[in-house]
Amino acid sequence: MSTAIEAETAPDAGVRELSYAQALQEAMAIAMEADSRVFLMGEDIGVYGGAFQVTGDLVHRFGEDRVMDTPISELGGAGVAVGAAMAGMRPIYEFQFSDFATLAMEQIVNQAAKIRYMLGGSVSVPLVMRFPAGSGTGAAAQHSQSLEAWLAHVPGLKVVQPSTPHDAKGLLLAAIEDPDPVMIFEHKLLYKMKGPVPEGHYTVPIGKAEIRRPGRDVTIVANAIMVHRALEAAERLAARGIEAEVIDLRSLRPIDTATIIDSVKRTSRLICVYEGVKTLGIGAEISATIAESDAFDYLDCPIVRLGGAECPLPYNPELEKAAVPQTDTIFAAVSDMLANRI
Amino acid sequence: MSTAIEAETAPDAGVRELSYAQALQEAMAIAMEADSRVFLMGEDIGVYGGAFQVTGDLVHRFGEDRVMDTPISELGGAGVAVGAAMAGMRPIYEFQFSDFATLAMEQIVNQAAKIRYMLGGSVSVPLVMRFPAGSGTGAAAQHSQSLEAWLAHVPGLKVVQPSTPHDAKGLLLAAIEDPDPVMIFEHKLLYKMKGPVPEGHYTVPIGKAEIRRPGRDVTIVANAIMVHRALEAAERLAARGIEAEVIDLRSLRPIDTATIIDSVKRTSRLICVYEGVKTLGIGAEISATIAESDAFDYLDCPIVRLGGAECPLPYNPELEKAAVPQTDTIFAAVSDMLANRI
Amino acid sequence: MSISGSPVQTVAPQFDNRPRIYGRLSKPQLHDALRKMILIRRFEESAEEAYMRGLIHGTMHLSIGQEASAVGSCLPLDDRDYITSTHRGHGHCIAKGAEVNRMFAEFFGKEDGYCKGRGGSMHIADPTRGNLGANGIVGGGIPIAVGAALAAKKQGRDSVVIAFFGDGANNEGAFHEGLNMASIWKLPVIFVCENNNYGMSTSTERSTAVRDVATRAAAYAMPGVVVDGNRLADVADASFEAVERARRGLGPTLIENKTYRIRGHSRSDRNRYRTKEEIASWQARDPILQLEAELTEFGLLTSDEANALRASVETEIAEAIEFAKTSPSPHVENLTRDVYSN
Amino acid sequence: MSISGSPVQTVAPQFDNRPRIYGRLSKPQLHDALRKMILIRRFEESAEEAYMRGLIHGTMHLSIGQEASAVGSCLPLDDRDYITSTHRGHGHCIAKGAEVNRMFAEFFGKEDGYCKGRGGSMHIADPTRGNLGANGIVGGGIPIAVGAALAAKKQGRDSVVIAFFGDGANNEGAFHEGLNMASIWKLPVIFVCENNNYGMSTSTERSTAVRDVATRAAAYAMPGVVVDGNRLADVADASFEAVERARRGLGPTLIENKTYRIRGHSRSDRNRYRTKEEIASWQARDPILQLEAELTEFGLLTSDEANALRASVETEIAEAIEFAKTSPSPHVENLTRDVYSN
Ligand SMILES: Cc1ncc(C[n+]2csc(CCOP(=O)(O)OP(=O)(O)O)c2C)c(N)n1
Ligand SMILES: Cc1ncc(C[n+]2csc(CCOP(=O)(O)OP(=O)(O)O)c2C)c(N)n1
Ligand SMILES: [Mg+2]
Ligand SMILES: [Mg+2]
Repeated sequence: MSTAIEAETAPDAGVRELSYAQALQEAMAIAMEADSRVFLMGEDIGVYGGAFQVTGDLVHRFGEDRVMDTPISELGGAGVAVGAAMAGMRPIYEFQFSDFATLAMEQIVNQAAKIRYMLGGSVSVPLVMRFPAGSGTGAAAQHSQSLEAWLAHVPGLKVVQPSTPHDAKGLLLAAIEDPDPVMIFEHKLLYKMKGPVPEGHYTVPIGKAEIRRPGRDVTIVANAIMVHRALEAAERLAARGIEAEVIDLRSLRPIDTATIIDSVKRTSRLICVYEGVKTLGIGAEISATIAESDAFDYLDCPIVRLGGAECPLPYNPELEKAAVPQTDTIFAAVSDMLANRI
Repeated sequence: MSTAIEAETAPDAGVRELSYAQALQEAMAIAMEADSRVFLMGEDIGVYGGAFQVTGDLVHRFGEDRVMDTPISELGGAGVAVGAAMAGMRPIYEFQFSDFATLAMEQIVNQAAKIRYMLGGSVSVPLVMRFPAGSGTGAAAQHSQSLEAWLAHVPGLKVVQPSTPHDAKGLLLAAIEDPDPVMIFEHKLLYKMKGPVPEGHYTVPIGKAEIRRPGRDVTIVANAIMVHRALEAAERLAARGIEAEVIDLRSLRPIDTATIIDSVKRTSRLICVYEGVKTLGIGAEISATIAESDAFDYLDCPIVRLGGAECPLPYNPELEKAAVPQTDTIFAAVSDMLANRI
Repeated sequence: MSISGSPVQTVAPQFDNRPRIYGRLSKPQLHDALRKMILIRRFEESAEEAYMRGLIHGTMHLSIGQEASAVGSCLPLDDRDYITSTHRGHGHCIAKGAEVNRMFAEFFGKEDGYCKGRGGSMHIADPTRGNLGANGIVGGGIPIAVGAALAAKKQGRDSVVIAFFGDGANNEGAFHEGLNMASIWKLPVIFVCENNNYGMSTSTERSTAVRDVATRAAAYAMPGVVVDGNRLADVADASFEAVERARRGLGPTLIENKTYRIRGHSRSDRNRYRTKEEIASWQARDPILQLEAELTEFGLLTSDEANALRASVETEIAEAIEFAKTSPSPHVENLTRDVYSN
Repeated sequence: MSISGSPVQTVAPQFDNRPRIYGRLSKPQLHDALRKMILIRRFEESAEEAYMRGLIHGTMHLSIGQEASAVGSCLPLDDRDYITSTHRGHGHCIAKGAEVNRMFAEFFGKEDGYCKGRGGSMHIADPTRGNLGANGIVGGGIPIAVGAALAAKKQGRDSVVIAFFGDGANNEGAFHEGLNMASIWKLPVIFVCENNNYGMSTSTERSTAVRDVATRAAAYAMPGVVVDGNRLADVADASFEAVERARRGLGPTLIENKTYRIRGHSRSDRNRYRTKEEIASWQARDPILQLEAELTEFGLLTSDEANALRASVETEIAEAIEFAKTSPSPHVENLTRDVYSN
């Protein structure tokens, strides 16, 4: 893997490397081997292997009954997953792009998220939905969104967003084993990123953030690909004598507020870096969480948010880059923040 | 009208009173009289008059061609509105409950919000969508949501949320005249609330908050029905010597940050009160906006958010009440905040 | 004629003019069906009364006049089978075996309710009897039913699923997507459209391009059947045939029960979209009175038996209301219980 | 035989075996149609080349093999008429009169592009010619087309709208909802399903319950027509008939053009779901070669004329690429321009 995370997360030096997509695939294979209730649904996840080759060859290993190509019917497909989960299965539903989840919000939000509560706890909806998200592929406004904040707003759902192959596998396995609906946001630009992934079964707990880099001067809370950019920026900041602590959010619902609060109490500065639209993106919640916590009294300066631009994602590659935080912008924002440090 | 707003907004003592629903209806009637491009679409908005009687008798006045009952097809209906807007009309689309917008997010977010940008500005989508929202009617989890934060997260949309009959009319007229898609969230419990409404045409500017009650001790930013609860709490707080400034947000996209920042600089304390789920609800954005602004340095204490509970809306009336901020909870939260005031 | 009480022995076939179903059902089964229809009627009338007396809040949708459709459709089902229901679901619920005491408790918002008071009329479910729930979203249950059928098939069980929905729901995308998937995967689902000629105020004629919803079966290569939905024998006959087809692995069927709702859509309906004469003409075809007359004509019911049935229903209702009244209310501290399993 | 250049005068009807359409179109019109098909082909081949050479980023969906469907369908249209298109929309765009220089400029992400470089291949539109845009959402354009038709009808214009979509899109709820509304409101829409037998990797057989998508017209009480989509004459004939029907106020038609995409779904397709033989068998039915042969056979095209057409296309393409290369790139400062009108 090309970033500083490697050193932190490698559980063992001799561990093999997998891509993020392969790690997800391995998680599904392990779960399907272990539990006959687990099956996959989605568009072109069979012989095509999925738009991003996450399911890859699984159809050859598990057959078409367990790796089911669906018609292009996102609302119905999501609803079928809900019904199957209620009747004892453990479906994993892949949206081809997270943008198409806009067609299925009814089933995700009105049904999957609410059924357990609305029915007084008499039934659960143990399903997983996978959302390839994010910009950077030149696919323009309808194929590049980061809508994770929408789902993190919805009680009844759990929402995770791994940034490394290791966590992709561990969080997906945790999601599959969770008795409630778990949404997993996968960043398209991470699919090919490689990193150490232990063999066999393990889980990464839902609801736990991870400090990817310790630092005393400022806390950077980032999610998905922004974790890597934040780490790159942190390396460059270190050369200037600024030690940034980088927290990988990992879970957006529930949020690991304890880890963030603790960090900010130590660093006294907070910057939230996220790709979703700035207004009401995940950084708004992180900022508000700190501003209402007892870490507030430790803050030395305003909480800065670097989020996505207030526009649809443009096609032109230069504009597309400018629309979301990059390593340079993170570096500059942190430098600015610390410029007046006493 | 039963609250303290009356005194502030009545533009003229002799002005007649209308209910919030009537005010909305009058706005539509004025726009339809003035502009043959304006027409209404929605489920049961014709002879039934709309689930909340907002369109009322308009079908008798303007005919079925301009007050169109649609089939129960929210995705298609929203898309028809988008297409009609692109081809020169000014549709106003009513969702029967805002919860059903979950079926239409594709057309709202991928199409209406993005078309202008995505097409390089070559066409606009001048439509209005109306969303009866909120809890308090015993309609349970699928008919009580406050999803305005989702849409306020989406560039390309404008989002407004009137709290008085006066603003309902003025904001709806502004929305209809706006060249871009405007979403108007209407709180169901407000529909029957009466208040002064000027005759004839006027608009309330989109993007402007309103100080409903001036105060020096704390800023309460509230939206929709929470404005009224905040005002009631403020009256009771005043009796205890606490002067709360109550800001009615009115527009959620764009947010009038200037008015809020200015207020917080004067009061040094901020509490955000909103009915949507606390996590990533509109209060998260307000809090984060202040925490990153130059008002940060004026803050005397953490920013408090009172939002909806982290659960689907329950049916039982006591639980339902407990799930969203009430006058008592606002009063208590502000009292707590000011308890340690020096 | 001597009729045994055993459910396997059927009525002797000496009446040639009797509908086919009489060759299949024993007298006790027929009495049970009649009793269930009366129970539904009296349940709803009593709920209506309780509502008017302020014992129930929110809204409710009564199926008075549609009892034959609910009971007849569910006759071929047992506890291994599933249903998904609608906002107008009391009949389906009782037909699938629910107890009216827990239903009333739910209406009263009590802990003994099927949803522990969290769901109310629109969300009653009983997963232990295969009732996956009423649904507040028109069409929302259709894909869920398909999912339950998929699960049953994957698990090698011979369960079938009935998806109830209204004529209005047949214009939702979920209908289209759900029926298509059930067909291509040959799933054991019976799609029962209860065509009461209106979706709220909008007549089928104004909402639906075809006169018979069953016509749409052709678009999914499945049988489509139009049934006199007010005649139990016809409803049951069609359902038995479809259920057998489904159990034999031959795939789904679309059944359209033509019926009528005698009450308004919900409590707030002013019946502006239909005439008194129309309502009266359907009242003359009351499904309960029709069934009673038919059973009497065929010598399967004496007036003493009929009176006994009615009396036992009255007792059951009275006891259920008492049970519900004395059931404990939820505690506000438990507001967020059951959002998640753990 | 002497053929006048006037577009009103048609080919003399002395060839009895000629398809009906030859009685309607002049030789110049036929030449123009052929030229457009060649232009589409060469445009896409050139775009493919540019993509491989790294001049274009993102992805693109080529319609090579489907040119007769685009051109033939649009033959009856003029600038008062609308189309909505798909992710595979280059052909529709050119058929509706777009200039390839601005199309290339869009592909290259330039300010002279149809979307000023913001949209790319998937969003090209030209509202001035009635092209309401390609669409990245499968089925997304269908309700928009219905809305444009509704607008035209309301405005008393005799415009018609063609909604292009693929076989895959016919399983989206938007298809169902859109066709139903167009039918009940008798709107001037022609729904053109380009059935190339696959939605990405999923064959129509595996995704769709009926063999012919046109069968589904029965569910909307509109005519459904199956057409040899690789034969311009047949496509045009069906389109003329449907367009006339629509202009006369008789409502919508569903046309299914059976065709085939020769290239992979997008750049990342490995063609695992179909055989080389299948592709070859359709290549043998190339719509351009077929039309050339047919025109030659009927004495309407000499080889000199054909060569001249091809040469002029080459010049147009070469000049367009040059234009696009030298067109200015967007400025990053203009990132959020055109999100809103004001
Ligand atoms: C998706 C959705 N849209 C609209 C509504 C509001 N609504 C509730 S019931 C109803 C009419 C449903 O008609 P139909 O399916 O025929 O059922 P019926 O009420 O006649 O039993 C409507 C519009 C809803 N609950 N869900
Ligand atoms: C709502 C939605 N779902 C899925 C996709 C991904 N996708 C793009 S094109 C495509 C196949 C579409 O098939 P079809 O409608 O037959 O058109 P074709 O590509 O064959 O021209 C898919 C699945 C999408 N863009 N939008
Ligand atoms: Mg109905
Ligand atoms: Mg196709």
